[in-house]
Amino acid sequence: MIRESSSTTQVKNRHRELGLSDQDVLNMYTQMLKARRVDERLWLLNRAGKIPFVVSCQGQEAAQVGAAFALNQKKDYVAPYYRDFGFVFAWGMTVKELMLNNFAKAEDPNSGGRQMPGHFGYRKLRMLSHSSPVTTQNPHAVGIALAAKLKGDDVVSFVTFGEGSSNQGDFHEAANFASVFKLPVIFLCENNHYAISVSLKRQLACAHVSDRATGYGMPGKTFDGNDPLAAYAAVKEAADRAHRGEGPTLLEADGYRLMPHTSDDNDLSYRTKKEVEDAKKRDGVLTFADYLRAIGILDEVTEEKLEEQIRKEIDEATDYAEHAPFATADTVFRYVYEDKD
Amino acid sequence: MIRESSSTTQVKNRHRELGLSDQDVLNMYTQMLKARRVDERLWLLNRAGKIPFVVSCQGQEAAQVGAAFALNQKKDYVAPYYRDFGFVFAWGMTVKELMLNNFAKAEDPNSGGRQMPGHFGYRKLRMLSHSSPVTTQNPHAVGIALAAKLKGDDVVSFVTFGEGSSNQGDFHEAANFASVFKLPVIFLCENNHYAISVSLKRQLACAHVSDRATGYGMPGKTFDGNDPLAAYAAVKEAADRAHRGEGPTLLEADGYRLMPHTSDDNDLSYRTKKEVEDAKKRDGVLTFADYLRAIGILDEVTEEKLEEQIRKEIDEATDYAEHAPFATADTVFRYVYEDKD
Amino acid sequence: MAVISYIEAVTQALDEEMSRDQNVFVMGEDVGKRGGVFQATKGLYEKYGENRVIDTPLAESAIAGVGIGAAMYGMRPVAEMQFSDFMLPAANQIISEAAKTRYRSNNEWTVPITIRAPFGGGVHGGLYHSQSMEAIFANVPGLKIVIPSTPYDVKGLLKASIRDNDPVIFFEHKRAYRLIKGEVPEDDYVLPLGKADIKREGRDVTVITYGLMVHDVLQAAEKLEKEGISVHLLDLRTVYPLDKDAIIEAARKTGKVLLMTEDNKEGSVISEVAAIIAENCLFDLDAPIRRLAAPDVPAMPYAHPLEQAFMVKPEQVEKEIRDLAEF
Amino acid sequence: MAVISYIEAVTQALDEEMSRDQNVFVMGEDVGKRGGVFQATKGLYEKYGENRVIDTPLAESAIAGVGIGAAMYGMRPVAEMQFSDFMLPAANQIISEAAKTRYRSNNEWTVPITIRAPFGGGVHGGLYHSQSMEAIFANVPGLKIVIPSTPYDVKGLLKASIRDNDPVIFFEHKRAYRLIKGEVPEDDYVLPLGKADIKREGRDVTVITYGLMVHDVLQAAEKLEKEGISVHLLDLRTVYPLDKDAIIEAARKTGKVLLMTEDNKEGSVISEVAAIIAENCLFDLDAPIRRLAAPDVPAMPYAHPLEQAFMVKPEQVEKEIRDLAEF
Ligand SMILES: Cc1ncc(C[n+]2csc(CCOP(=O)(O)OP(=O)(O)O)c2C)c(N)n1
Ligand SMILES: Cc1ncc(C[n+]2csc(CCOP(=O)(O)OP(=O)(O)O)c2C)c(N)n1
Ligand SMILES: [Mg+2]
Ligand SMILES: [Mg+2]
Repeated sequence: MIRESSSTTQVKNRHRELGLSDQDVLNMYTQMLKARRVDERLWLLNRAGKIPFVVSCQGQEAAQVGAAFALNQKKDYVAPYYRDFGFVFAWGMTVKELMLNNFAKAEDPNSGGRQMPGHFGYRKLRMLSHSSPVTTQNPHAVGIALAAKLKGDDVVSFVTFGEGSSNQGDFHEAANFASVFKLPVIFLCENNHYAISVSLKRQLACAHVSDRATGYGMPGKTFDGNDPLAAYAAVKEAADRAHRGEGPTLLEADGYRLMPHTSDDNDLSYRTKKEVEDAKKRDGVLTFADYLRAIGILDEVTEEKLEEQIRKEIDEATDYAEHAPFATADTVFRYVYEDKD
Repeated sequence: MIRESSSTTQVKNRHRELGLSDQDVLNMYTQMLKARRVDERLWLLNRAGKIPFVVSCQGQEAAQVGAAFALNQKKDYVAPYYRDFGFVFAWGMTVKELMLNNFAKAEDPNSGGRQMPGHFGYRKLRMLSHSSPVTTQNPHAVGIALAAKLKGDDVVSFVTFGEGSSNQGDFHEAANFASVFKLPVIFLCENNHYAISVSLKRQLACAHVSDRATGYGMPGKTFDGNDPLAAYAAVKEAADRAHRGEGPTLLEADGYRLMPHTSDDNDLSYRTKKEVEDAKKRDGVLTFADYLRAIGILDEVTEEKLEEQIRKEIDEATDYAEHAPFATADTVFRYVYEDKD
Repeated sequence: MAVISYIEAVTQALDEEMSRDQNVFVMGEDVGKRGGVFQATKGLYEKYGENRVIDTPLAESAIAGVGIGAAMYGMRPVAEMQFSDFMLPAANQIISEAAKTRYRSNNEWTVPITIRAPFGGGVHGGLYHSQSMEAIFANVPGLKIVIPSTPYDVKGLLKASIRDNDPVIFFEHKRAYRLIKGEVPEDDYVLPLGKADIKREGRDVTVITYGLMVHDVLQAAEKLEKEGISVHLLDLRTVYPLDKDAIIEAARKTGKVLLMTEDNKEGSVISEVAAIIAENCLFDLDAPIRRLAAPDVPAMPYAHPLEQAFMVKPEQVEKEIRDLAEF
Repeated sequence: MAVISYIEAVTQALDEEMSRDQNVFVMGEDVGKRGGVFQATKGLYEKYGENRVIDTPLAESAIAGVGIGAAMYGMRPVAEMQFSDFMLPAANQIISEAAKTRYRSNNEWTVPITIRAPFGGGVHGGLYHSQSMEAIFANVPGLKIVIPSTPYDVKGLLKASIRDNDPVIFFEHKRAYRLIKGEVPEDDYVLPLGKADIKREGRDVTVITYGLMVHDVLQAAEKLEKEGISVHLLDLRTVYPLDKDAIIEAARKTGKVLLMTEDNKEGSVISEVAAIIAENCLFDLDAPIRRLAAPDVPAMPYAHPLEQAFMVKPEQVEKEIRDLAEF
């Protein structure tokens, strides 16, 4: 147990006014840290030749975790995209499951090793199946919301995507559809300022992705992607609107991609080391830890315990996943259509 | 020749301040009236069983003609959509050519009878070839502008489409592309409040199509679609911006479709007669005539002469087109690829 | 049994499935108030209300994509594409998403959507209101493509498509809508997807086709019967995945095969039929396989003489069959 | 003559055409600064600048559609689709627009665009970075679809595609990029579109295929030669419209035909090849036509054993040829 933070702290307590307890924010931090450490491990595994491919979440954990905490984890439907490690952990996927996904083993709940890593999908958790062509998930999330509305279910449908992807026609058509029918959808754009090598300015000519909301007659809001509390507040407000039947919201987490696009990318061919170093100073995992420390929720002991616990979990998960079996060759023919027998 | 309007007129002279002479506005009116009368004739021909299909421009002539007058008819590239009779006449297509198009005869400069009526395209006039799937012309217009920019040609690329069509992904992708590269494109949405049977509110949740401009970082403006001078002013301003290298503009002509969607439609299954009658009171062809009369440019004699002249032109064009030959059956195989012989 | 038109069979199937299962709903452009531009959904808006007969914005990728999402939630959307020619903006949603969701999620998520689309020519529709689009989707595992020829098949196959737990593209021939009438039971029945149907037993020449052309062949067969030529006619009904066994059996039956499609010849569905026969019953053939199809030009033009020049004509059908019989 | 890789041949062709003709420019996702995710456009940004090597927003329909517009203006855009799997959002622009503009405008407007896209599997790309997309477009008159197998063909065919006055889809096998090397003249040459190429003369069995599989067959042929089986190999090179004459001639040559594709079997490009043979040279065949292709499941999964299970293996190639030879 951790003690409730004292009111004498120098730093303003920002989470209490959001209705979050100290334990809540520590849990948030735990998920963020877990995502970060898993990601770091994946790069090591890749360099060691143990997994062929990494797609990275680093720099986006804060927004992801803050968003997940603001939703109803028992009822809402979610369509996270390939960088959403923080989100899927906070949503209930285990480290072991994510490792199985990265090792592409049969037990991977996302696709049994059929899809590339990060292509999430977990029926039990009401997490839609994600594919590679970007932005196709947006209309799906709208369809979930439409169906829920038709059935009278009080469900929020949450979807994420990158800022480059917000240029796809499917973004536009989905947003418009959701708004015309006032559907309970939250569109969260994780703006990490790059779509592979192409920087924000070459992707969009507006100042913020959230500026696009006007064109759909829905509210749009940009928040600091390094601040999980800002994410929490924004998503909570959007969810409240959705529950009240007021329709969709377009949110934008203003963040940065700290690592190359994937393990196949060389990011220094299109951005400078300095730019990345500068962004690291704003890294949400660090700044949120600072906040928790300043407010007295995180101390060295807790931190060490946390790191230790996460390390152990990752070790075990990696070990398990590495030795778990692949799906057998004969299964390649299964599930094209419903198995009627 | 007509006399320049006297300064003693009751009504404010709105065209002079736009740099338009009395002759200019009379020319505008002539094109509008011509489009209207041709359209009316087409419905008669359809009812008489002489042509199988009509797509109608009625209610949209004012915006179309005003726009055409604001562009450089010697240099600019245009991609008008299927209702743009007013535009194509003002741009140089003859009534005879439009009749050949409606009778689908070999001499039709748009497609030699290959496409349905209203699928414009006229190389000589730098008018792009239009197809049936809506909104595909938008990226083409952007491509024209990109090419012109690459070649250093001072050309404006102008494209029109309906408000329903502004929900297609291609609208979004084209607008974004044009703005990122600051290309000289004018997007004119002819908002006639219906996409076949589906009314504006079921198509978009924002107040104006032009609200979408914000999301592309370009200016957006809605003008009265019944007022050719408003159209002229808006398109002129957009063209000036384009020439100055400031990029694209999204314009919206707020109008109304006075006739059914096409001759295959029954519009009273989704809107009331009263709604249509009310809209007719704002009909640009009538209100612009009122303006011209009030300001002393149009009198009964001129009007009669005009009508007579147009009627004659239509009669001759109809007669010619009706008796012109179809393309011969063997030509169906031609022009799939370049004829190399 | 009532005699109804092809399009009435569509409406009846939709109506019955909607009243049978609350999860079935209809969505598309102008399907509501207007009852569809062809009137295929006529009366459903009045009967089931705007929540189950949904007029959507003009955006096909959204229609497909939102339908897919709703299907993942457990609904059974029937999405109308106003003309099959206008499905292409939705190609990515149909091919990358609907078709692959079951497979990629290892059987966890499914997409029981039906996508209806009027196709085919001879209606003065010009290049973009006349096309056959089935070949574009007939190489996509995960999809089923159904093309009925008769009102009876329309009803039974559309109901089966809606109940199927995988995505089905259901192409309706727009010229058949009012032209083709037939007996249709008023009660509930389904026909199996994936099964071809022998529309006529015969001894001399096997014709394999689908859609409206089934009727062209039936007419030709009547005429040829009098000349002593007996035509065996297999209606594919599901053009993807094909009913291989039925094709092989039909080809073997007479040893002379004519394949027909309204689509452009090269790369059409009947190319695969030809390949199946060439692989499996080459030595049962007494004549080379013949294909009768539209020319490889984009689509039928609008002008009447050009439209006619594009389309396969009854005389051609007869001639091909006669030639084969005499081979 | 220099020996270069398949991808170097792509870059060289682009470079030469860009320096030859000011109207040629490159556009696509990450083609500029990054030189393309596969490095196919490496060095071009530095050499020709950002106006002729254009990094576009992430929007394939715009890439195709804007390219089409630029082509109508008189440019010769070379648009890259980052992976062929991601062309589908552009399907409408490619099929409804690029392919039909010349026809619908009665020869007035033309679209000399080249759309390049890496395709094919065996690269651990999973379902959506491994697909063969040619069949989807191989029923669309107005398009040409080119798939080269060697660096020599890459250069000659890509240059010809860029100069062609109609839209060409140019599929590059991504596993061939670095795997396949070959002699390529440094000077300017073009190879004809629409012409298949005999990659190996033989007497016993004809194999018809394209893309990377050409190399699988060449290897098998070497091996089989020692067993006394002589393989005749036709590389289609243009898979739409097909080179009918060459196909017929190759089939007649040995009377035993194996058709191969990496694509799902049903509805693939080789189905049409089979149909052409079945129509034109049935009585020249000494064995049924055989097809060796991927199974009809969506695409190859990511996990290594599943990817392997999906792909056609060298042993299968040998076995099929051997079986045919012994037939
Ligand atoms: C339709 C489509 N086109 C191209 C790609 C290749 N691709 C994968 S991720 C990516 C960039 C995505 O950028 P963004 O949307 O900003 O998301 P981020 O990766 O930055 O989180 C691209 C171009 C794809 N997956 N899908
Ligand atoms: C992609 C596509 N989907 C559907 C259609 C059928 N259709 C033709 S016009 C039209 C309505 C267009 O509405 P809007 O854009 O508002 O233009 P308007 O006809 O009102 O001028 C529809 C649905 C089409 N032509 N293209
Ligand atoms: Mg990004
Ligand atoms: Mg409209």
